[in-house]
Amino acid sequence: MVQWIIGKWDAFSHDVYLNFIKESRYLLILDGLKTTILLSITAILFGIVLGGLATLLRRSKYGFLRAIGYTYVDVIRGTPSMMQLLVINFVVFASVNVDLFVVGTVAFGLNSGAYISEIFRAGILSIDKGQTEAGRSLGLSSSQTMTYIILPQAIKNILPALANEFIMLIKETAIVGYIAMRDLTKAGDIIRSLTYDAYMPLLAVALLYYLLVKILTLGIEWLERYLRASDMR
Amino acid sequence: MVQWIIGKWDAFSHDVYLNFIKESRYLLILDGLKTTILLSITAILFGIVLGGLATLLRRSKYGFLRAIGYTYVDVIRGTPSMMQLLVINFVVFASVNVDLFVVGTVAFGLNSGAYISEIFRAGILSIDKGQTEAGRSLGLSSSQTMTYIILPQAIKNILPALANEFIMLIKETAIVGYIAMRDLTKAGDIIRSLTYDAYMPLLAVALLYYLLVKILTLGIEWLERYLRASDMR
Amino acid sequence: MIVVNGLCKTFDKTPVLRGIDEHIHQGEKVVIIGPSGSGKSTFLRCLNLLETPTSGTILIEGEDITAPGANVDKIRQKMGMVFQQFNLFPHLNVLDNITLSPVKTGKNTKEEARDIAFSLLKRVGLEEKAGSFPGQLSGGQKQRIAIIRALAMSPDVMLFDEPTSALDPEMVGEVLQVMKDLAEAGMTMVVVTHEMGFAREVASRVLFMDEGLIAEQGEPDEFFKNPKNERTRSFLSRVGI
Amino acid sequence: MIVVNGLCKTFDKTPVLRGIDEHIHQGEKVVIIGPSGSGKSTFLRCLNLLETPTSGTILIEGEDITAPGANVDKIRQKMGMVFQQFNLFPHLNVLDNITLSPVKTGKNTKEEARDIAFSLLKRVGLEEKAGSFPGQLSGGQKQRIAIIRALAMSPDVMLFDEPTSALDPEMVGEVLQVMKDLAEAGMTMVVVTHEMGFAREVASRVLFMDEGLIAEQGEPDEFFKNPKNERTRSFLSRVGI
Amino acid sequence: TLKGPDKKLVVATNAQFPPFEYVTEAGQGVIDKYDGIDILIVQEIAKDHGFKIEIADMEFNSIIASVTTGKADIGVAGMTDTADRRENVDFSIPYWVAVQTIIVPETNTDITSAESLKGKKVGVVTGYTGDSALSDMGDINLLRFNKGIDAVMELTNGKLDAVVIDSPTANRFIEKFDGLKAVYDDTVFETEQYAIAVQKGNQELLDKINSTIERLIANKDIERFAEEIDARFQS
Ligand SMILES: Nc1ncnc2c1ncn2[C@@H]1O[C@H](COP(=O)(O)OP(=O)(O)OP(=O)(O)O)[C@@H](O)[C@H]1O
Ligand SMILES: Nc1ncnc2c1ncn2[C@@H]1O[C@H](COP(=O)(O)OP(=O)(O)OP(=O)(O)O)[C@@H](O)[C@H]1O
Ligand SMILES: [Mg+2]
Ligand SMILES: [Mg+2]
Repeated sequence: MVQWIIGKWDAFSHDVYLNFIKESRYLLILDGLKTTILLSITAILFGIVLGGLATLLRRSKYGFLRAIGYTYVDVIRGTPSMMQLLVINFVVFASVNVDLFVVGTVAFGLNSGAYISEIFRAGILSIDKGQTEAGRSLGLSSSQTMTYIILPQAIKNILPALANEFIMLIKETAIVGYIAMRDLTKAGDIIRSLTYDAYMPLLAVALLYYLLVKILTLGIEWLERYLRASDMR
Repeated sequence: MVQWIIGKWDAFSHDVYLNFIKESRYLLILDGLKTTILLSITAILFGIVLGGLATLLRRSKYGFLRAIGYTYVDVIRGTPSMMQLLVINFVVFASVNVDLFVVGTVAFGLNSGAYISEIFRAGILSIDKGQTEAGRSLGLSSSQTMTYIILPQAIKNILPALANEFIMLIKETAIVGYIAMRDLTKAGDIIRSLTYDAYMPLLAVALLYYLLVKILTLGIEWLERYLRASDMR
Repeated sequence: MIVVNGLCKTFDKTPVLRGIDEHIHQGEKVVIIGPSGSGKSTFLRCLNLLETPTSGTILIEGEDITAPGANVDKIRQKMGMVFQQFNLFPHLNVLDNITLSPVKTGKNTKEEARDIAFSLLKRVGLEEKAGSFPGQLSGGQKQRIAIIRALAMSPDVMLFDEPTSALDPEMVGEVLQVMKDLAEAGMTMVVVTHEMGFAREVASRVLFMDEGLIAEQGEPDEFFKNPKNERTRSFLSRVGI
Repeated sequence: MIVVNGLCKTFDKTPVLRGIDEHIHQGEKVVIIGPSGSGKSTFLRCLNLLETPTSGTILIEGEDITAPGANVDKIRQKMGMVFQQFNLFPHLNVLDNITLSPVKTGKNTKEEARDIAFSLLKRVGLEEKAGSFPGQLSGGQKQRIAIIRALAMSPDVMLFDEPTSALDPEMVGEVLQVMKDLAEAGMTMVVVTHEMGFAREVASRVLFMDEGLIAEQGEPDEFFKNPKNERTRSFLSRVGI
Repeated sequence: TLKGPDKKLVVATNAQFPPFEYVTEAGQGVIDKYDGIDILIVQEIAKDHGFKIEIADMEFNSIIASVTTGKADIGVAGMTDTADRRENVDFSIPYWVAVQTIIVPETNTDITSAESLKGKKVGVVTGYTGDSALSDMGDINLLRFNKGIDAVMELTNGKLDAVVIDSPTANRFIEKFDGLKAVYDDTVFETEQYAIAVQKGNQELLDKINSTIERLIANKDIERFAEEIDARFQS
């Protein structure tokens, strides 16, 4: 029995050595984790800008601007993100020589921008119509009402939803290996291709994603509690 | 000018011939589309069962059952679906020899089950607490109140959300190539590897996804209108 | 009939009911008034076990309903409750709203429940609404249906929590009329309301609640003419009596 | 001061206002009553252009506010509006609620607006609440702040849409008192309300609206004693007068 | 570990690697819709030992996981035998010597050897021989793609300086795309050999496979397969 445990343990530590320690393979994982996090951050920032823009377009007075905003959101939400990534890389950026990180940022930023635009829209709609009416009836203009009354309140509903979108994005970026970026998933793939070990790199990477997401989720919960608490004033 | 258009048209129709007509390659696409649709359907059905079960677990009196339900939802929502697919295929089903379609159904069913459980929960919470109180105050038991009062109302909020989850699922399944299933995305990949055409297979597949999603979205909008209309009675 | 002893209820450390002792006898019409937040609704909901008391006992016809193992569903069947927000079931028509509980709890057969429902509908003048859905009714009609829905279970007591507060002023009268008829028919009633006219006319006893306690009580004539408690006086003057 | 001619408003083919003609003079206190859905709120909101009239004209001090190109924001600054649901800005404290509009529209400097706010707060006895947030106030306090928030723009007319309907009965009095003070100070007021006591006491004229039209109007004494219209009579009897 | 009475052999491959394995006209390949040198070898194995073949076409990265977990019996996808990999699978005797080819644009003059790739952006396919060979060299800006075609696309788009991939595949790419040429450097790329992977310890199956491969090598059948495929591809 003891023998058996020792044997298992030896096999396990040998596997760990082979998959992570030998040739400093853990560095691949750390590097991949860094890329996953950085890419998610730049993409969400770009997505927020695009989402804001799309929201403005969709609230525009002019039909064709509304149509542009609508089409953007519609197409992105209607196609798999993998398709978007491939089209961005091989069609849009076909003959432009930019850093892959930029391509990734654009692809995932475009993707999340559509969802973020929906978040913005819902956030604005979540504010009672009475607030707009009160603002307008006091003689504030439409944009003043939006700036001083609606947005400051909507932000509380938008922030947690944005953070959630960030988490979604982290998980979505698992496909950037297709454009040769070396994210967390790809790091696991590379190790797998070196050691041909089916389980360990896979489970290690899954665990890292889980921890990353968990930490952020706890952060969001804290944020929501904080925002709710500050509502009670 | 006319010359130029004719030239372009010829090139285009040659590309169409090469990518889709030659050797009946369009059959690959049709087959892939069928797999994508069938897999999404079986997965959502399995997901509904799992989601219902997880909701029951999470509403249970017993702490450990609640913990199981919670952990399931938490882990699935905390990891990329690609990781789940790989782990299900290579770890869970490692030494079980079942049809790939079953593996795909289980993997994506497990995935959507967690999100569906959240949909169920939100649907139940969306019914005013007063309804439960009215039911209980009339002497109905907790499960009678759920069966006759809460669920019939919640279903209206749940149906459109479920349909949306179905759309999400269709897009998610774009990664089943990893477990050797030949879905729509994979069909496009195969054609690309045969014709070395960067654009056409990609755009054709993206368009098909878009159309599929669009048709379903219109269906959901109709459903929502119908449900709202039937609310007015 | 209802005996409440030392009833306390605390929400997250905030005491809302702070020791209520009260006897309500068969056939009494008790009206509860008091400022917002004084615990009126909470008291009513404890009688029905919609809130679980933190401490104290409630005996209904001698049975301790707060005892562990008490059959809560059975107890609730003896007590009808009417809410401020009506809480009709929007997916069922009026007839089904009324017959659901008698049928599902096994109290009546479908046919019996139907007959009872129609005689109750006649009583409140809403026979022709049997097939309508709640969304098609006015507030006053909704509340009248809510009352007879509770009556269909043949309760021994009826509890009302501000049944007219959510109504347009025009519709208050029709609901109060149904309640007056019910009182005349001898029903035991506990009513939280701001309608002082109703209290004066119908109540056999008025309770004034303040900060989780019954601060004062009495027969309506005496109570409204000579309130003894300082808080009662200021409350009554603020609501314009 | 306000001249309304042939005002019609249709929502999705449903006519809600069906041709209203009305003159409201400087200093008048007009109280509008009528059954639910008769168009009272819609009429008030049209005056303020919160609803765009379908047809008809509205002249405020001679200026046609329904004309294309009318400066809507400027016009609204001359008309204060108070809503049933208060609609205070929950993310701003009381002082900022009051000073936001005067400052942002360029009517006053920050300091001026602050001074005005404090003198208004004193007028309604809420000076010490300047730093509080709306969530910390009672309903009556909220509505008093909403009134002076509108007053801070020095409007020529004040529009009130059921300002006491969402209040606990205890708090109705304090809000009506502020409105009475305002009336005595000579403000032109148009008030939709179910508070008949207030109408009797304060109104210079009572309008009864029914199905999108002004069915009857008159001075309060005469109006309540001898309503001529059949609908008015049945309405008044239903609300208990 | 072969399942069922019909001796079914599940073959894991990634059929996007011509000329070794690729998908051909729907339903008319050598085995199912699949064709290629590896597929022909598999067909021989089936003939020799009475197996019924089932092809599982998956991402390259999934092939070994399928073999180690027993979801597939063998992995055949132009896989190179290395010491690290031997810890997790057993390899057959090699059946092909892989020569790596550097693909560069015709206009390129400064890439003449593997050494000159240093400091350049070079595309490879994750897990392919080129990947491991260049990884060992260091100093190269290595971009690992999931598919060879994606790497070559990026090269023709001017976003890469070179792509390093197995020579038969490289030849296909150079034929298909205008403006590309091959650069060879046998000195630096140590010779790597393709072998078939089986689950660790499955000596019985390994012996059967080895016997077939030995026969094919002795008869020079594999070269013949390569020519056959080449001819079929040209048409
Ligand atoms: N579920 C709950 N959780 C926490 N606090 C509660 C809850 N229900 C009621 N309270 C608090 O208990 C106190 C009494 O509430 P209750 O509803 O009984 O008052 P009430 O007398 O009915 O007032 P109202 O006239 O406004 O209906 C209030 O301060 C309220 O905020
Ligand atoms: N935005 C809208 N869209 C469609 N119909 C509306 C809208 N606003 C009001 N209505 C309808 O117009 C009619 C008159 O509404 P209004 O709010 O003016 O009535 P009211 O006299 O103020 O009633 P209450 O006393 O209930 O406030 C109602 O039938 C209402 O349903
Ligand atoms: Mg209450
Ligand atoms: Mg109104």
